[in-house]
Amino acid sequence: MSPARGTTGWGMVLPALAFVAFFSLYPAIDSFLLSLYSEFPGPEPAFIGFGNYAELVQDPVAHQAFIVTLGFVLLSTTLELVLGTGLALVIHERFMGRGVVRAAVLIPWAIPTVVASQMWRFLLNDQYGAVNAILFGDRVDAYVPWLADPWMAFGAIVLADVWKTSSFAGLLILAGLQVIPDETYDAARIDGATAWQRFWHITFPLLKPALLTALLFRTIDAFRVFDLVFVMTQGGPGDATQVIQFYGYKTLFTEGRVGYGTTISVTVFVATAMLSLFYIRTAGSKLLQREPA
Amino acid sequence: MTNRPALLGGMLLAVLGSLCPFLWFVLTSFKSQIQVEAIPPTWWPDGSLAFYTSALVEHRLFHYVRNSVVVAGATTIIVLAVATPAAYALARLRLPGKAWILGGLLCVAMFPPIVMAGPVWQILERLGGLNTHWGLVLPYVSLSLPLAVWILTVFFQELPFELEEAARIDGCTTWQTLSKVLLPLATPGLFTAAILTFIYAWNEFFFALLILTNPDQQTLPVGIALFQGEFTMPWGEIAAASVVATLPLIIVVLLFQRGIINGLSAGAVKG
Amino acid sequence: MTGLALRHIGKTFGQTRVLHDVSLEAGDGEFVVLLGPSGCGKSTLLRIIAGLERQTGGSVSIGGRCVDDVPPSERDIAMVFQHYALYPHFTVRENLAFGLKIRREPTPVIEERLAETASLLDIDNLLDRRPKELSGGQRQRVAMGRAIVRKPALFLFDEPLSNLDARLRASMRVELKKLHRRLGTTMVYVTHDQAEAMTLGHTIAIMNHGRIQQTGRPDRIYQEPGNPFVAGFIGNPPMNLFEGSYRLHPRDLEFRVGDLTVRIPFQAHDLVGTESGTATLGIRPEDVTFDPPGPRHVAIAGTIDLIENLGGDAVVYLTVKGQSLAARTVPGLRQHAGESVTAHWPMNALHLFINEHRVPLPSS
Amino acid sequence: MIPTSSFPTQSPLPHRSSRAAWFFAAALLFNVPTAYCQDVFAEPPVSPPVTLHFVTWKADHPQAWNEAIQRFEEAHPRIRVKREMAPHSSTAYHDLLTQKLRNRESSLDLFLMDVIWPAEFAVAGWALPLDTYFHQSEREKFLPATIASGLYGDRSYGVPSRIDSGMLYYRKDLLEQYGFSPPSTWNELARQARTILEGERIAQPLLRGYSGQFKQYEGLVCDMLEFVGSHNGSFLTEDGRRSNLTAPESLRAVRFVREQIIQRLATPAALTYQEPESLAVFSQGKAVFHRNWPYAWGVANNPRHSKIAGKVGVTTLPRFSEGRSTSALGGWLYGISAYSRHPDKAWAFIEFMTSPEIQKHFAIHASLAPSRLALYADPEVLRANPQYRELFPIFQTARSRPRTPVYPIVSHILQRYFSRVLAFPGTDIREEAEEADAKINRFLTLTKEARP
Repeated sequence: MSPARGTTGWGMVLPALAFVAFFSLYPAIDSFLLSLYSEFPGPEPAFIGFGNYAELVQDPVAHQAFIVTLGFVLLSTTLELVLGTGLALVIHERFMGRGVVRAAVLIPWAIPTVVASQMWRFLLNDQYGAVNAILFGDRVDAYVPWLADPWMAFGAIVLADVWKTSSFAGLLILAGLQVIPDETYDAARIDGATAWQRFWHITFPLLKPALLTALLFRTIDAFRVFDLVFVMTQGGPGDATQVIQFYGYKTLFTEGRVGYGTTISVTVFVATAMLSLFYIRTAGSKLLQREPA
Repeated sequence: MTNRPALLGGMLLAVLGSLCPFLWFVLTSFKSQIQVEAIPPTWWPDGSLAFYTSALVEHRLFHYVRNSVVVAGATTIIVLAVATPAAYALARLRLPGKAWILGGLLCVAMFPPIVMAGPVWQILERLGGLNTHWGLVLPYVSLSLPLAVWILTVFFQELPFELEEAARIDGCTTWQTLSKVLLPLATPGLFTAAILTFIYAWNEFFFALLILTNPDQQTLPVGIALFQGEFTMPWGEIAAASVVATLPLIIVVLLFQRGIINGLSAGAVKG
Repeated sequence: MTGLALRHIGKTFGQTRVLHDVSLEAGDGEFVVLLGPSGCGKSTLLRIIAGLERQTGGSVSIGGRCVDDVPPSERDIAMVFQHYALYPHFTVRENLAFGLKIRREPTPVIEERLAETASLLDIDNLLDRRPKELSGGQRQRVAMGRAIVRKPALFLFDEPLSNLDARLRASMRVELKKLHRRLGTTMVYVTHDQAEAMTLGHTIAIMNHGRIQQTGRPDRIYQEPGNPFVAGFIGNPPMNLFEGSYRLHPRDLEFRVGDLTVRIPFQAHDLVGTESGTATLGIRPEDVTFDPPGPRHVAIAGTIDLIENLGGDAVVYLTVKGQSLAARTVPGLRQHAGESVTAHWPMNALHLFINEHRVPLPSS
Repeated sequence: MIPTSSFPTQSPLPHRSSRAAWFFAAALLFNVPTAYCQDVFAEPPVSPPVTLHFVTWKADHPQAWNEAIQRFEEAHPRIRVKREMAPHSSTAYHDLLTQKLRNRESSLDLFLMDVIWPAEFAVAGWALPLDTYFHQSEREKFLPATIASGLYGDRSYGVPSRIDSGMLYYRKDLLEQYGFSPPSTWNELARQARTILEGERIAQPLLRGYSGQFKQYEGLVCDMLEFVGSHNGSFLTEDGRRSNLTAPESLRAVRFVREQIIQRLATPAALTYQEPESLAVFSQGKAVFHRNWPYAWGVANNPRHSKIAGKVGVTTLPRFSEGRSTSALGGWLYGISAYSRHPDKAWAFIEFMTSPEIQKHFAIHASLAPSRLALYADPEVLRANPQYRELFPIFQTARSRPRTPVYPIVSHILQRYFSRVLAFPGTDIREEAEEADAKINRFLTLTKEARP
């Protein structure tokens, strides 16, 4: 390629890199440095190296939060990917009123998380919540205080997240579906493949890059889940829904323990990066490797 | 094309699953205060519009909607303008270390926004960006760029190379190739990225709460969150506000999804 | 003069060498066909000419001007792609005009060229359609039109007919030939189809494994293939090739493969080699007959395995002394599959290759 | 005078000057209009009328607030007040306000401050000591508990805007029907509730004995303080240096809540309740007893919100037989930012807003219980809020949550402890209390070391 084209290439990438450098990378590095300073704000923050990380390793609250988060990430991303694929397959079809269906499917995601979380809190209320009304009708004595039980409260935040963001995964997967040529399906139909076989042997492999993208970005987001817990449960009952990022928030913002709070967030980052790397390794890093033919 | 009953079933399930919880909110918004917290819940509302009056007049809902449209719109436009060339270069041009750039973007996207809020707040304070819309747009752009770049990169990679080569022989510069030949073909990708970005900016709460404390600038999520009183939970007003605030989004989605369909048919590039 | 000259072109992709020292010339107005099996490097060579790839060695001149550092758009070329690469979001008219608009040609010029090209290719009535509303043949025409409308000094075709059905391909071939005669522009045409190569090219360059195997007029290549690859690649069905050993005798050469022995009159001094070694002997199926032998004919008895009747002629597959042999003959052979027959060929129709090179045999 | 110790205001590196260069570069890169760049270096011109920036929440009675501020601006024509809106949740409000203070936002002059924050704000150097403005003679005119909540060390950092404290609401009709007078001890409350529930089993199968706030959030600390305190227990020792959760009185109170309140009278659903949900249960007629703040009186007696309007009684919270009634103190104080450039004008605003006239205005038009003693004898106030006669004694029992600069940390540890023992009935209360004790002690020690 001639040098001129190389310059153009850099010119094209540079604005994006500049934005990210100033408003994401620099804050990230700044935070990392902060995590190396004494966890409790004294008169002067003292450099303590990885002292905060050492404390984190021994912090039972953090351990619990981490396990809750991991469970949330695995459960919600799996469900969202499965439902998202289903949604994508549905709205990919051509039928009358597809636009309306598409808009309907996107509604959950278009509702701000803070509002959607309030809505689920409202729906799951033990007395005047719709979920109880639908399940038990007028038998109020059977009504369940969903958010009072530690396990059901955990299930509730997963449910709310899945409801809200499956369509995000669906859109990403839809984009992937659109580049699969129709002939591929026709060929498979001629070969006598059933709908399921067509999906499993043709759609799924060709969809892999899109699925990987969806999985990666959902994982990244799920690891940082915050609004949902903040609004719905405040981490309760008994820290059963306290995800790591909410713990980080409380430490950093409410308690003002800047060093330790940042340490928690940096750890979230490391965990996310590790899980993402694992996904990329397992699912194939085609996207990262592909070069112009 | 595939079997109709399954499609119909899936469609119904998708629509019902997505809408039902929200429909409860719609019903709630037309209830009277005492009905909202009735035990057991009542299904059919009185048809009271009190919550709408309260949300629209007392809480100035439209003003928040307008702010959100401005912020989300500006974010989307800037993200597309910045992400498209970057994605094109990453997908098609030979850049040393492009895998690193893509990986790095992903990596940056992993950093929890909560911990970035402090430094971002300080940057904006220096730039005079606190309590301004552009001050919110800058971090939004940065935070939604990685996803947009990824989506568009995947999309550009799927477009046939021949078209680009034809364009180069026809005398297009790299920018012309992108704008005149590839962009029209990448519309599904562009619209997908646009919807994702717009809704991200529309939904974002945390930065908006920190950066905008002046009620004149506050966006919708903050606005609705502030409906909550010290000891009161105005479900009815929140429900009414959500219903009103979702309408522009439905319009945006209806407009954008048309783009996805159009792009789809144009995407049939091969033989 | 607007010819093309390639000098010592080499190309590597990473560790893989796809082109080795390729040199080729095309005179002004010449139609050069690059012919070879897939993966032989012919398309890469074409893309290097176009400037879409940069060669790793050697140079390209178009019209006497070295264009190594000239971007594709300024090489004064046009290219027709295998999948046509029509811009799907433009109408035919816009597709044709795009290259001119980008070059800021004045509108009247564009209009005029457009009309000219459309009538030349008989696509006037398609101008407002989009590519997906066109048939394969129509897309093909539009793709060519897009090249023609620019009036380039050099046309490049990358297997342009490979996506068409056989009949359409044959008729497009004829049109292309006419078109070339009308335009008189230098053209380089890549294909793996020897019929296209034979009918279209003034010159054919046969490529294999990144090297040009032989360059020449179609009839020369057919009659005097330079090596066993070319011999086997050109001709339908392909030339019968026997790989065996030879021994030199004072007045002739003895070629053996299995039980089959052929003695060929030969002047020993013609051979720059040793007394004996391995060799490849070829005979075209169309040179094998079942008629009574003439003078200087070789006659061998064999068994018929299969007869393919193609209407105008027939291909007979037989086994002679343990070797397979194909013969093309007129239909109406008396014998049937499984029966024995005597095959003949004139001695001067034999092709002998030693060390991968053609060894000229004395003509009759 | 500004105390020297403070929270780290930002990253200790890189230094400010190099940062300025960074931002200048950023400004150039993003083509930010130069006016903004100048802002980085130059002080904005001070225009003659001063604008005070006041961080507050969106009021439940916006009209009353607008009017009060308008009256202030009329009285002080050279001062404008611009309100910045934060969420109404105490925690979310705290986080936003401290973010601004941590970054020394100088445009910020005034804020409302929850009664639990003065210690934190004082040690961090965020709140201006008000001793020079807020004289002893004036302080004596307020409810003592509210004044105490604004103190840290021997300095005052906040002026009480009103008073809030926990109280027991009950169903007057049901108690009368069963011949009970309002309970004075928790055991009595439990007994009465059980009797009423038993009696109403057929007519009102869903009736609960008690409704309070037991979700894992700040309110849980208030509710638990009332149980523990009325059992002669406390969260911290007398001197405030050590955690006191493992004291037998504290443990027994917690056990009572788990076994009697959550598992029997309130049902575990209370683990999801903040004030609105718990009040809804009561005002829908589904609870005999209800613990809440003064505002609940108005709601429970408003037919638009309540099915039991007119059937509501209110009294001091019960005690254990060996303790005395304890009511958690809530409410908001006015404070001045240590970084304010207009402290005198800010004080003028506070003085105005906490004046008898304005407190009276709020009591009448916004049902905010005055922090000034005298207003409880004011006929106009009492006409608008007849319940103040009954509430006034309750306000006297109000008790602060621990006053420590690390209150947010202590509160989180308490919330986790209480929520765990209530939500997981199998946990060992003593073990959990020991764990919480250890953690609280650790931070209390750290504060002492950090103190100048």
